[in-house]
Amino acid sequence: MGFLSYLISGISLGSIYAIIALGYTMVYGIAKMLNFAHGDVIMVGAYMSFMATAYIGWSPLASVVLAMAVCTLLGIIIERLAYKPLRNATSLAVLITAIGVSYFLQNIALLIWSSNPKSFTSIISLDSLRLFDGQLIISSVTLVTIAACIVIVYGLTMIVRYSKIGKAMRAVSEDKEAAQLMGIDVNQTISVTFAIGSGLAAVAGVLLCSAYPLLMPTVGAMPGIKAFTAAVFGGIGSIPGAMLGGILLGVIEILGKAYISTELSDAIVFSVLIIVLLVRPTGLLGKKISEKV
Amino acid sequence: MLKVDDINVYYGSIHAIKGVSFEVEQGEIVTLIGANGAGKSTILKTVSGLLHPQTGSIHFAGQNIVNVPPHKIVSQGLAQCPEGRRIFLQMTVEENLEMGAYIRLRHEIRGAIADVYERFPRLKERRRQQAGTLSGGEQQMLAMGRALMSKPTLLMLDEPSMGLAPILVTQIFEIIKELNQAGTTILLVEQNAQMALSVAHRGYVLETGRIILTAPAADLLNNDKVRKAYLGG
Amino acid sequence: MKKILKLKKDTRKNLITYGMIILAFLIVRFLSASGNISSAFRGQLVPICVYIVMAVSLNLTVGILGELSLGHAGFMSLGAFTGVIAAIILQGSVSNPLRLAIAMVLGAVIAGIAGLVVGVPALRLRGDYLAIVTLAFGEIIKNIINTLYVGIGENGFRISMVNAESLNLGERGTVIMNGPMGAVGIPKLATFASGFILIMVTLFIVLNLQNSRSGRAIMAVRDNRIAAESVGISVTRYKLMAFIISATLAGAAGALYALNFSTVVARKFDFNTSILILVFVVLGGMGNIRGSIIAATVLTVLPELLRAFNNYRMLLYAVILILVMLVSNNEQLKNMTKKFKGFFKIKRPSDLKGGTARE
Amino acid sequence: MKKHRIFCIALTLVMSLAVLAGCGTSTQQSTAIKIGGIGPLTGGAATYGTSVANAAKLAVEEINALGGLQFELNFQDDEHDAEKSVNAYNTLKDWGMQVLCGTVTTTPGIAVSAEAYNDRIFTLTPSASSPKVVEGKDNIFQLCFTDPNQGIASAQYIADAVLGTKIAVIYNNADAYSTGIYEKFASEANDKNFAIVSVTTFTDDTATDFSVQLSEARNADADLVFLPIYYQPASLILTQADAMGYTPKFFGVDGMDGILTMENFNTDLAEGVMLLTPFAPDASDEKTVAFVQKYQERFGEIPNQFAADGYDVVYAIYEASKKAGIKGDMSAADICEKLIKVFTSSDFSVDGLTGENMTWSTSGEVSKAPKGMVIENGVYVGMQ
Amino acid sequence: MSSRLLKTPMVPFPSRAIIPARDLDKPPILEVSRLGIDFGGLAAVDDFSIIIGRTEIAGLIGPNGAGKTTVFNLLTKVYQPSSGAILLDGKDTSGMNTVQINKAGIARTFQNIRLFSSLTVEDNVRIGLHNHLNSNVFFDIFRLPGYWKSERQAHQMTLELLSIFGMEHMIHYKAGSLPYGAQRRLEIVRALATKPKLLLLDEPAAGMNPSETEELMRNIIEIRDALGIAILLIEHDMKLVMGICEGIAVLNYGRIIAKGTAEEIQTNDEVIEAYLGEKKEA
Repeated sequence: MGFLSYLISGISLGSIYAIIALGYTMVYGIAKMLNFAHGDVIMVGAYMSFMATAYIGWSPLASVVLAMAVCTLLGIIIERLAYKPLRNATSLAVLITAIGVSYFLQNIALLIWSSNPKSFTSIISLDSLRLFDGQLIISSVTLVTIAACIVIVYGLTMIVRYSKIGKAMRAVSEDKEAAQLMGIDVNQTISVTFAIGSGLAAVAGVLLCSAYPLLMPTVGAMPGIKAFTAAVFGGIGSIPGAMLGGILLGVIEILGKAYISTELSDAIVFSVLIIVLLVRPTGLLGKKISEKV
Repeated sequence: MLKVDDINVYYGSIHAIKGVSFEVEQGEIVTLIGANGAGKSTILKTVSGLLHPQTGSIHFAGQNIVNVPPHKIVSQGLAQCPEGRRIFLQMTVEENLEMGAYIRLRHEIRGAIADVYERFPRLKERRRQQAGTLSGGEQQMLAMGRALMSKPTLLMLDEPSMGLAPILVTQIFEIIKELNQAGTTILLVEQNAQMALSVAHRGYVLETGRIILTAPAADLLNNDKVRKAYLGG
Repeated sequence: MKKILKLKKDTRKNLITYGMIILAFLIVRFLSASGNISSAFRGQLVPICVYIVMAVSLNLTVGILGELSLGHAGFMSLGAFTGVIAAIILQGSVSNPLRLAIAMVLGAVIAGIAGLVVGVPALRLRGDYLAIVTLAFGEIIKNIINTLYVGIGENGFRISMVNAESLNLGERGTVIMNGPMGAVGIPKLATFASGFILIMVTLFIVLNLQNSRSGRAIMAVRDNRIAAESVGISVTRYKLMAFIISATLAGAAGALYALNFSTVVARKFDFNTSILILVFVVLGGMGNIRGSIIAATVLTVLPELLRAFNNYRMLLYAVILILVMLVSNNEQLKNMTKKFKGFFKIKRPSDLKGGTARE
Repeated sequence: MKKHRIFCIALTLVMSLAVLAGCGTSTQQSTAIKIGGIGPLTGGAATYGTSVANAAKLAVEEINALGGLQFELNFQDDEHDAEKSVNAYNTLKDWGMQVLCGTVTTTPGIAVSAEAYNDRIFTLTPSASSPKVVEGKDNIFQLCFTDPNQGIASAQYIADAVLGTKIAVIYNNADAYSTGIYEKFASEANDKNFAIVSVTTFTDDTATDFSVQLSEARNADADLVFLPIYYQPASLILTQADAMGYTPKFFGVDGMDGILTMENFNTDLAEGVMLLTPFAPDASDEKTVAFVQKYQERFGEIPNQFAADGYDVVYAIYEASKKAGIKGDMSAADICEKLIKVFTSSDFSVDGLTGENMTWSTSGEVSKAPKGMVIENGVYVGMQ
Repeated sequence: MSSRLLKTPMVPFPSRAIIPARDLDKPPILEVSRLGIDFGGLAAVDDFSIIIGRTEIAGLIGPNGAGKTTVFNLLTKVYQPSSGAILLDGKDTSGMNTVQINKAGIARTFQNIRLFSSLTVEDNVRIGLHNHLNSNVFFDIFRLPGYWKSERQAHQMTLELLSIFGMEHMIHYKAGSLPYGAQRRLEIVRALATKPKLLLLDEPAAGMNPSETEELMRNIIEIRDALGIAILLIEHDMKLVMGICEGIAVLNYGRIIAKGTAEEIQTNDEVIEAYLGEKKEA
């Protein structure tokens, strides 16, 4: 039973990583940039939801909508102001700018919400699921998180595969210039991608803080890095890859803690990552890069 | 129909296009010929809005399109089939065509696709295939078909013969002629000057960013200087 | 004299770089001797030297070899703790400068070996995948050092992963590394002069390497891997060479860093420090050694100068970072500042030549 | 090339500014005693530094309002990093600091105290609790308990009150404070009437999911979980234990203080949690009530233990300065010797928020009684 | 040679008749037999056999996508062949990688130019000389005499090589900033710097105007004559191919459909059908 409950904890944590990783992966796929500020958008989303429920007294669902709206807008603004002017710059220049944006968001959050941690009230207030005579308890947050992850991955896959904007995203991700010649507004498409990624970040933030109810300006930093790792693990640019990578990372983290060592859990996670990348150099579901000679 | 007036284009500090002017009339095939690096592709990219001229104006159907973003220029009826085909290799043939009609309404797309399939039956056979698996000639057909999807009044073709075997080159130029006869105005950029001049009505000769010569295509074919420099005669 | 003027452009550029460092050293020395220097600046001299070496060595990997590394601080960490262990073990047996030198050399060697161990598998990967492996390496190092207890006592040199007591050092033993508490009681051996020497050695190695057969091979691998192979250059060998030299220098810098503070913890050398150094490299210009030196100096001093702004300090730092990136990388903004820059700029034909290399 | 030039100009500017910053200081002598403060105001540990800085500011304002001895406070950020902390220290030295209140956290504290020892600047740290901070440095004093002392006291308390027989420990193995308490607690436990049945750890990077640690504790049948950690991860542990239906006793140390005042925290979760803390914001003594009220008015938050420490540090320096007859125009070294003498004299004691009759040994450690508290109905109640 | 035989290449080694007479008494530089590779089940090159003489200039032509560049990649081991054997100067090359192949004597250029574009012309050539310079990383870093000697040597050789195309004056230019034609020529110089026995040129005339192409043809013959090496080239410009190639192989769908001299190829029905599209005069 212990194993099962660890596995479920792992999947739950992994689902959150997966939702964050989706944001990384989508933005990477289209703009070929690592948006290191993504983790901090999560933090903003969580604060928004917190403010709406704790200060204004909104319903949890409404607070999620608000968080998504704010983060979507934030994503678009960040993209327009900080990344768009660097469309033709090297990817490293954009990476450094993203790190600047990350510092900026963290420090502005520090000024607005102070460094004092806040306890986040879970937006999910359903009862836990008790199985096997209460030996296995699965909290409602876990269930909702896993469900949300599945729904989001399914939805995104459908959007990218069949919708007009999704096809435009794929076209832009393959060849920006050719896409423009088709009449696709590349800037708008990238903005939409950022908007979707940031909206997802808000969901991830709310779920993260519902499961682990501690809210600080730095709350997004570590999950951000882990999710970035997960995205690469699964094969960056691939939507199912992000989901797989995220969930595996969560599961390895929890099982590593449970069966090997709590002290070395990070070392275990990152070692597995290195080994996997050595065997599959482009991640689990990453496309093989074939260089044309 | 298209009137380019004294444009200057820079790549960073390099003066790539130096005061180029030319015109394309309704129903014509006009070709720009010149050696590699003469600035042919740069001109097309400037017309379609991918590059911006420092000075000069470009009028299409009476409207100045300098500084209009490329995706808006497409919706005015100006399509470009870029150099190197640039099809979306990871999308299917049909999806590629749909992208070509991105600015059209949903119900218009079906008809447009049918038209393209009619012209290029090979594409219909391979509609579900990933574009990356097509052969070079098929990819060029797809690229042209995709450009036609937006129902352009002016079609710009950038090196359609590039990298194709002679037999396919002939086929492609046949299609260009057909398209023109069906009413599409064509601006053609080619290195294969012989072929280009054999289908075009008029031609401009470019050298290092300048137009040095303009005449009806037949005259250019017989021009000694042109023959020597570009036709290997 | 004539000969110097006729030197090749690269050589002239390198001499300017050396000259700049020597001049800066002399000026600071002079000001310091005449008491015209603030404590805040004096206290930063060694860290500045360390960050310069870190930036120059990372530039070897990122700029000259062209591989993104997000774990450079991991090598610094290994060098730091190795250096501390060496310095404490040698306490009393050799003179301080020698002790510092040995600590730095040992730190460099261990970091270099780690560079080899990480490099052999990692360098098979490309781009972002290599980056994530280096990031992972840095995190693993941090995690392991946090659980490491090292000491020297009556049973000699002992290592444990349980706790300090299990080292069984006896009454007069010294715990050198105490798990998450890191190393404490480090002798402060680092001096500005030693930092200066380390920079000069680093420059000597990196600049000489850059303008040589081996260095050209490394740059060839960066510019075009397939072409490099086609002319008979072993990609793995030169990638590894650059990576190991880079790690080695970072190790020496780490030892110098650790021996400047009385305590050092593994947490210091985390992802954020790696990123910080990467920022120096990118801002200074990829492959541009002098740029790295200047960027490392400016960005190390900048947060301290912003202290006057109190709570807005780090916010301003972030804004400055973003703005600098935008201004230096955006075509339009560049053009806007062109006139201003033209004021200082002497046109050189070489700039024009380089102009067409446009991606 | 172009980038170069900008940088060259910037470098010159920076250099001259940095150098100029050195001139002009130390010429001006005001009569107020310059107290420097160092702690994290940004980054992950910002909450501790901010609390100390706020409370110290409050204390200085109060003291200055009394007339008499005047203080001037300059609090600098160190981002919980030794290097930045030494930078902050040097900046304060340039400013003319005469007494140091700091640093707030341990690792920077060790680095800075070594500097302050060399420079002979009297230092009283509010909360850097490792014995390494004061060890071998006669002019460095602590206002908080040392970590080993907390470990010993916790073991003693649990044993004496027979709070549990099977103890599980969850601690932060990337944190000096947490590890320090745990190690002493573990070695103390050997000859006590309880057994440590499960020891698990986490780091700041993995401080999200505690299901494994809690499951192990439960599987080992632990009836008490000892948490020598700060209240932020503790709040997560309490929440997750509740979700899994695991209800042992929880025993914390002074880092646990703050859990009740954490914004929006469901205090039901902390019901029955025991902790050793020198300070409780809802204590009813006059001093605490006044302090909490003022602090809340001024900063909009309920002060935690760190704030109380910061407040006490300033008052301790104030009391000692009065006693030693210190004036603002004395040199830092003179002040240092005088304050050492007062602090280590047998007749000097301070009544503060964090303890009555605080006295200091020559080693720099404070002597005060820890208060055992238990949370009942959302408030601290003395544990007896 | 009958066309029937060409269509069904049953013979592992083609007739030696296409090797120029002057090379007949020497062992051939390259013998390739039944070389093949498939990408995901699709045979990109199949049953490819060819012999090239010591000082021969040979051509490989065929429609786009026929697998010409793939043959180059197989010869230089960018791809490992899934079948067949390559003998270079009589030595089996199986198990060699790209680097070893180059050291063994094959150098190449690329269809899409692959220069070290951020480096100078001189550096590009010096990198080509890499394996012929006697220095190592210690000499380099500590500037020991070995370094100075090898640098002097490199400079001298670089100038000599660049003089083939009269490019000495461009020595300090950035390779990426050169005009297109000069880039192609620099790539050839760089390949020559590795002192190959066999030089592979992938579309050397692409992007050149007719007069440039004519000059290139002269240069290629000069190189062959001066260095006594063999050259195998891929080219679409029939004038160049027919003009200088002594033996020509035509590839279609990964298979050789014809081999022979220029005249033989131009009159081969299958070639005309697959490739030329119409009968052309030389």
